[in-house]
Amino acid sequence: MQVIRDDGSLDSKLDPGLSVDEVIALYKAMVRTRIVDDRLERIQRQGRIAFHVGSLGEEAAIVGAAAALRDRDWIVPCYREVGALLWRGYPLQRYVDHMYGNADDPVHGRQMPDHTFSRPHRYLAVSAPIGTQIPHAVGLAMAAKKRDLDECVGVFFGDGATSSNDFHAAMNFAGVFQPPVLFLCRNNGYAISLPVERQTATRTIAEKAAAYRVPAARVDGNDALAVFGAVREGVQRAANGGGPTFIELLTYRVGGHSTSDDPRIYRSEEEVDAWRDADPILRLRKHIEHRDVWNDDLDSDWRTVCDLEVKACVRRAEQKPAPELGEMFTDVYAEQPWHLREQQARSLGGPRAAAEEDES
Amino acid sequence: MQVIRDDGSLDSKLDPGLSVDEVIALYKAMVRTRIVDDRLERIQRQGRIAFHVGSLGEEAAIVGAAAALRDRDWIVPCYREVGALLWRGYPLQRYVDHMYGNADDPVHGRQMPDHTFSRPHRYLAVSAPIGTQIPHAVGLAMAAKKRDLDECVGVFFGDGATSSNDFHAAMNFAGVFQPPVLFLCRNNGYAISLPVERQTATRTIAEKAAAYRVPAARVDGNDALAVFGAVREGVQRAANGGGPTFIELLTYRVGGHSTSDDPRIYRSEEEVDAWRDADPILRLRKHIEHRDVWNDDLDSDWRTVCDLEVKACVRRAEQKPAPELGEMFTDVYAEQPWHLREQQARSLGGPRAAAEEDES
Amino acid sequence: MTEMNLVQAINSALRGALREDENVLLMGEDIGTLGGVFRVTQGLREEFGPDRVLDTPLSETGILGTAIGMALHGLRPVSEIQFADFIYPGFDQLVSEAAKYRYRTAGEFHVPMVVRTPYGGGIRGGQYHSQSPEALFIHTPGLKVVCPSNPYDAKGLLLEAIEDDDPVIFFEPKRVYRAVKMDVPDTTYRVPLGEGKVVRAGEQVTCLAWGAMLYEAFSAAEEVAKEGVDVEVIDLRTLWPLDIETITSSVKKTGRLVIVHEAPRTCGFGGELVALITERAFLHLEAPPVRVTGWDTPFPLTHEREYLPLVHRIAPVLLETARY
Amino acid sequence: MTEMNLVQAINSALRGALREDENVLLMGEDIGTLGGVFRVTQGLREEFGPDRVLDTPLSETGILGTAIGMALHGLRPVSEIQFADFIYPGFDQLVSEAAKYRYRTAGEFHVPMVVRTPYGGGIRGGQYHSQSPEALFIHTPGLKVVCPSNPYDAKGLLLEAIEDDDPVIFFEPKRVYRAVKMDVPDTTYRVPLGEGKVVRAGEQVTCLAWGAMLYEAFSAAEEVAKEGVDVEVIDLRTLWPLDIETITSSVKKTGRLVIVHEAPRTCGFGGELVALITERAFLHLEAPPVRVTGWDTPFPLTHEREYLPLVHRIAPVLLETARY
Ligand SMILES: Cc1ncc(C[n+]2csc(CCOP(=O)(O)OP(=O)(O)O)c2C)c(N)n1
Ligand SMILES: Cc1ncc(C[n+]2csc(CCOP(=O)(O)OP(=O)(O)O)c2C)c(N)n1
Ligand SMILES: [Mg+2]
Ligand SMILES: [Mg+2]
Repeated sequence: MQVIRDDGSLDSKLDPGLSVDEVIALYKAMVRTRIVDDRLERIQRQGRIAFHVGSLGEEAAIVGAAAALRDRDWIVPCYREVGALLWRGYPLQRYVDHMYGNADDPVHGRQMPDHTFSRPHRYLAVSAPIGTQIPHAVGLAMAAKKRDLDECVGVFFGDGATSSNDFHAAMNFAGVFQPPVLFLCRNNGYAISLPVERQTATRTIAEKAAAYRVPAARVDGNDALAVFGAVREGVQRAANGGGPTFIELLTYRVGGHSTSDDPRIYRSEEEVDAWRDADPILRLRKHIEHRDVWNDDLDSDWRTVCDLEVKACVRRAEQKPAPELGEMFTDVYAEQPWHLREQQARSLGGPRAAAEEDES
Repeated sequence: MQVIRDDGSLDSKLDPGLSVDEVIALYKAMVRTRIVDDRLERIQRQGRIAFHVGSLGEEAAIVGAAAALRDRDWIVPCYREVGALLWRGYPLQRYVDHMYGNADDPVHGRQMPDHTFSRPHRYLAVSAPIGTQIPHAVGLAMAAKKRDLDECVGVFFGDGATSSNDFHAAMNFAGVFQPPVLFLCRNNGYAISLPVERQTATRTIAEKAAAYRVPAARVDGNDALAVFGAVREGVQRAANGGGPTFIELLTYRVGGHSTSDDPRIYRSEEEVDAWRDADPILRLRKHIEHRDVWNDDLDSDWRTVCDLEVKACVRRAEQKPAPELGEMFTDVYAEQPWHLREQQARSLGGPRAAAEEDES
Repeated sequence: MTEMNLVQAINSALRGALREDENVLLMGEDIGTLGGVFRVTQGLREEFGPDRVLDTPLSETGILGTAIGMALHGLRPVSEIQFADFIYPGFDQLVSEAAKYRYRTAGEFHVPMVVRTPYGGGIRGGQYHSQSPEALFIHTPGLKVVCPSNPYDAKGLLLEAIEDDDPVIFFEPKRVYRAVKMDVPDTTYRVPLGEGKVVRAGEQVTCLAWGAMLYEAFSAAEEVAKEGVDVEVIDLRTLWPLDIETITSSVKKTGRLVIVHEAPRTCGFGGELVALITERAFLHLEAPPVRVTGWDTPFPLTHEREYLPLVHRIAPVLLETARY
Repeated sequence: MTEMNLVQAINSALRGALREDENVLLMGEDIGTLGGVFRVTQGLREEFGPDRVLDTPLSETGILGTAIGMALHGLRPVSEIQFADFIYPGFDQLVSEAAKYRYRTAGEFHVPMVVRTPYGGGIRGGQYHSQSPEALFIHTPGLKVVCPSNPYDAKGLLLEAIEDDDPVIFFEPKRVYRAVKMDVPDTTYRVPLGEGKVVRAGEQVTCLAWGAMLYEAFSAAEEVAKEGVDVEVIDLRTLWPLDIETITSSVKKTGRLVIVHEAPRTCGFGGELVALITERAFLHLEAPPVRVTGWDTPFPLTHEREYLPLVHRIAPVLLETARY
């Protein structure tokens, strides 16, 4: 399914009917996500942060889907969806502080970079194990249903995650209990080095949903409006008590899996180049230019704004100290039990403090 | 798919072409399985064995499938398929000894009843966790393929097992690696108390196979010849390098889940009665009577033979002593390490031996 | 007060929690229509309906994974895993997700869930219906682990666990399910987590046990009392976080420690208890702390009474330790 | 002899096994075309083809479950789990199936498989790329657990593990992967399982460590040597079944024991080691055996060097113990 035609016009049958302002907001958010991504990748390469996992080429799938969810809906992320969190107004400074694991990192430096979360933004917590978040989304949606709330849940995951235990369990529970959940599968062609053709034998990912009797759609994930339309439809189904929807967002991971990866080992430049041409940001830009509400000046202005913003955040993040050592020992439980009190005391006091200095 | 018509004649298009001797052998094996089952259930109710899990009503699905596999093919059981093991010539005495966990139990009383296995019969080991055997079957078949052997693997599991992690992983690996494996799903309507309609939202189990691009068939599991035909076709596909096949065997668990279960709590007598009428043994008997190669006398003779055989086995099993205590400590590893040697010594010697007497 | 066995007391706790807090809900395999394979949830689906007592598909990953999602939304799901032996398919959700959610969100999210599961041997359940995997969960920071031995404690601890804001693994000694009866209040009283209980005061040896083995430890203590050895028996009740005070002061008094558990010996909780106490009361120890445990084999069937650390294995060790 | 780091030594072991035994095959995520995320299997798919070096779908259940099936057929699969933290989705297959298959068939079937997995902290991997879950496997009867500290041992132990007829979990200290180089024979030599190694002889304190922490223990021993404290450092190499002889006799000599491990303290292998030695050498102990370990929290990122039991935490404990 594709909505934006090559010339930037829309397929009127599929046009989700966004206003100019809405489309521009979507475009701007995608660009901002890309610029943040670029910057983080660059500073990672300079060794200033430990790691980054980006969304280059997948911005339409991520931001487009987030835009189609309502504020009261929950987002359950995989790890590439910070664009969705920023879309919801999460402060960029907070994100960059997290990337540095500094004293203002909301998770006190306990997690690897790109492990975001935010209750106010109804955005659950990234964790590294693949697939584990999918049943959480189903449970969250079951809870919303039980409490008779008009909320639904959108859960992101990759093509690789469809092989996980959790995908299977979550899809089956969704089929059986019919909660208001949207399965948003970013099929970006790879799970690290494994191409999706060797991840599973099916021709599409979407057809897996039938095994759980969950209705499915398959859309061009590089077409922000197609993504928006499909997700909005799923939200409506969910809100009307129609239960779960599965959406395959066909896209491509243009960058490496993460900054630790070297994709040249397992795929050709030509393959990547073809997808560069299908860039989701270029595509949406064509549309807003076609609508005559965007031009080069506006574009470079916006890019400058984003660039300055992220650079300022980085600058500030770098000046902040590390989190307190004591924060290593809290939040294991609601109240700190005796053994962690003891361990914290042991860690902070004694001959270690001195020895530590020489160490690093 | 059904092969035996109500009058006992065959649908000639689907007739798998078994000789009279072959059909009679199949029938006799099903009857023998039923009689063994009955007897074990009875002695369990008398408290003479701890537990039994039977196959009442599922004999066609089990023995029919086993008959369609070749001797060199592997059977990977769930826990209701002792009929398949007996079909392969496993000594009944050995099975009954196992049911008693006595000194001649091949597993030395280490496992619950009905946890059989036999390498000579190419029959893997029953284990209780649901679904775990399914990837074993895929791995076994991958090994056969790698070694270029003309072997395939038939793995049994229930409708409930399709919800397990292992089912999903195994099916996906089978789709990707295309080993010669047959997934034999006994859809007997229940997973303990949960009806299959609440196990999953799909209308059939067979349609799940499409999610892994594994070809599937759905047959009347109470029609031994339909089962035979479908499984034989799967064997041929596998032997010809055509990879995996999924077969849903539609049947019904007429008895309780096991001797520990009381099915009256969760289903009606009427429901069960309807399925009693669809008895797979009656159905096959109608066919051989239709062929004029069977009659009441032959039938009651055979039943008497089976009954005497199992009673004799039970009698002998009851006379055998318990396994040696020392057998608790072997076979944890190929060689017994120091800590198990010590534990065995401690368990056998000392003041315990005496105290033990008072205890029981 | 009503005389209840363990099954009834747990049922009573669940009923009380369901009545008092609409956020509580139960889920698991066969817990609804059937009332659970041990009938622990009998009658609850009838009283509270299928939206609060969910019969789930056969997937521990699904049960525990969706329970986490519900808990993140503010419900208080109580999941049943049919046998502790079948918790492993959902193990990842417990150790990677439930246990770490609070820490990895600095408390912004937390997972108030309880996982009830019958554990242990003695019912002729063989390898897969007899295991005692508590050590795996005690080793996982972020989880609490509870194991009552009797109906009164079970009800009070379960109610407390459901109210607790952290994930609690609640092990139920299935061997005791119908074997012990006692008067249990009809109210929704609480027994706090983290408090052990001295069930027999004594001066010469401290014996730690929990769940089904508590009775064996107790009987062994009574038995050796006849030979003049005075054993203090402590029921841990909460395995983690442990009631370190009660235990340490007991051992400081007796100077001798025997630990009893069903799980395999190696890397079981007994080893941890020995280490903890040796660290804290080394100079008080007059004999080596010892463990009477399940053997390092899979759980067997025919010889299960030889596998389990029953009275006949405990009593001689108490004697030896007292006379060391 | 070739100078190799740990990655190269393991690669060399795998290559040797693949060459010498056609039953050996490798499987795992990203191990083929990519050569593994740590490049441990680099070049092997090219040399041995995709039928012997399998890139699998993203499923630890699938990897371990099918590996068991292959092993039951007589192959010797060596699976890679990309990080030890991701072994939990396949945990059930290891503890319920691989570990128990021999026992539950009285030896008629067995599962000769190896599971290689990088473990431990120190590479800024945070909660999910730093864990050390060895205790869970040591607690499971039927599994063997190996953890080499250096290239020579790694190659020899891995070759032995592949030949072993029981399932072996082979933990690779990823912090050491490229940090240590040494001469390694080009032959397929073996280092037997179950044998620890005294890497520094000493008279006053016995210090047990393995994997990456061995270096920390060793350095701490050197450090306290300057203050006149003479520490014997033992590299366990095989964690289970343990080399009980070497350890016990060392402690009988020194009377003092310090154990170092990265895993969380509670119910870690350290507790078991304390218990084992206290049982066997109680009257020789002149100080309480102590543990220097990871804390009982999820593995953190920023403060990982505070979480790990590095030299600066070990040395003071060695001193205290020596002077107790
Ligand atoms: C259970 C588990 N196994 C392995 C990994 C290592 N790993 C991290 S990301 C990844 C690939 C994920 O691919 P996909 O789901 O397609 O998401 P994408 O990265 O393409 O967005 C793997 C194998 C993991 N994180 N968790
Ligand atoms: C992992 C796991 N969870 C739960 C159980 C308990 N249990 C035993 S049999 C069973 C139902 C299995 O149903 P199905 O797969 O349909 O097989 P059937 O008994 O109908 O042949 C359950 C839930 C188990 N054995 N393993
Ligand atoms: Mg992907
Ligand atoms: Mg069934």
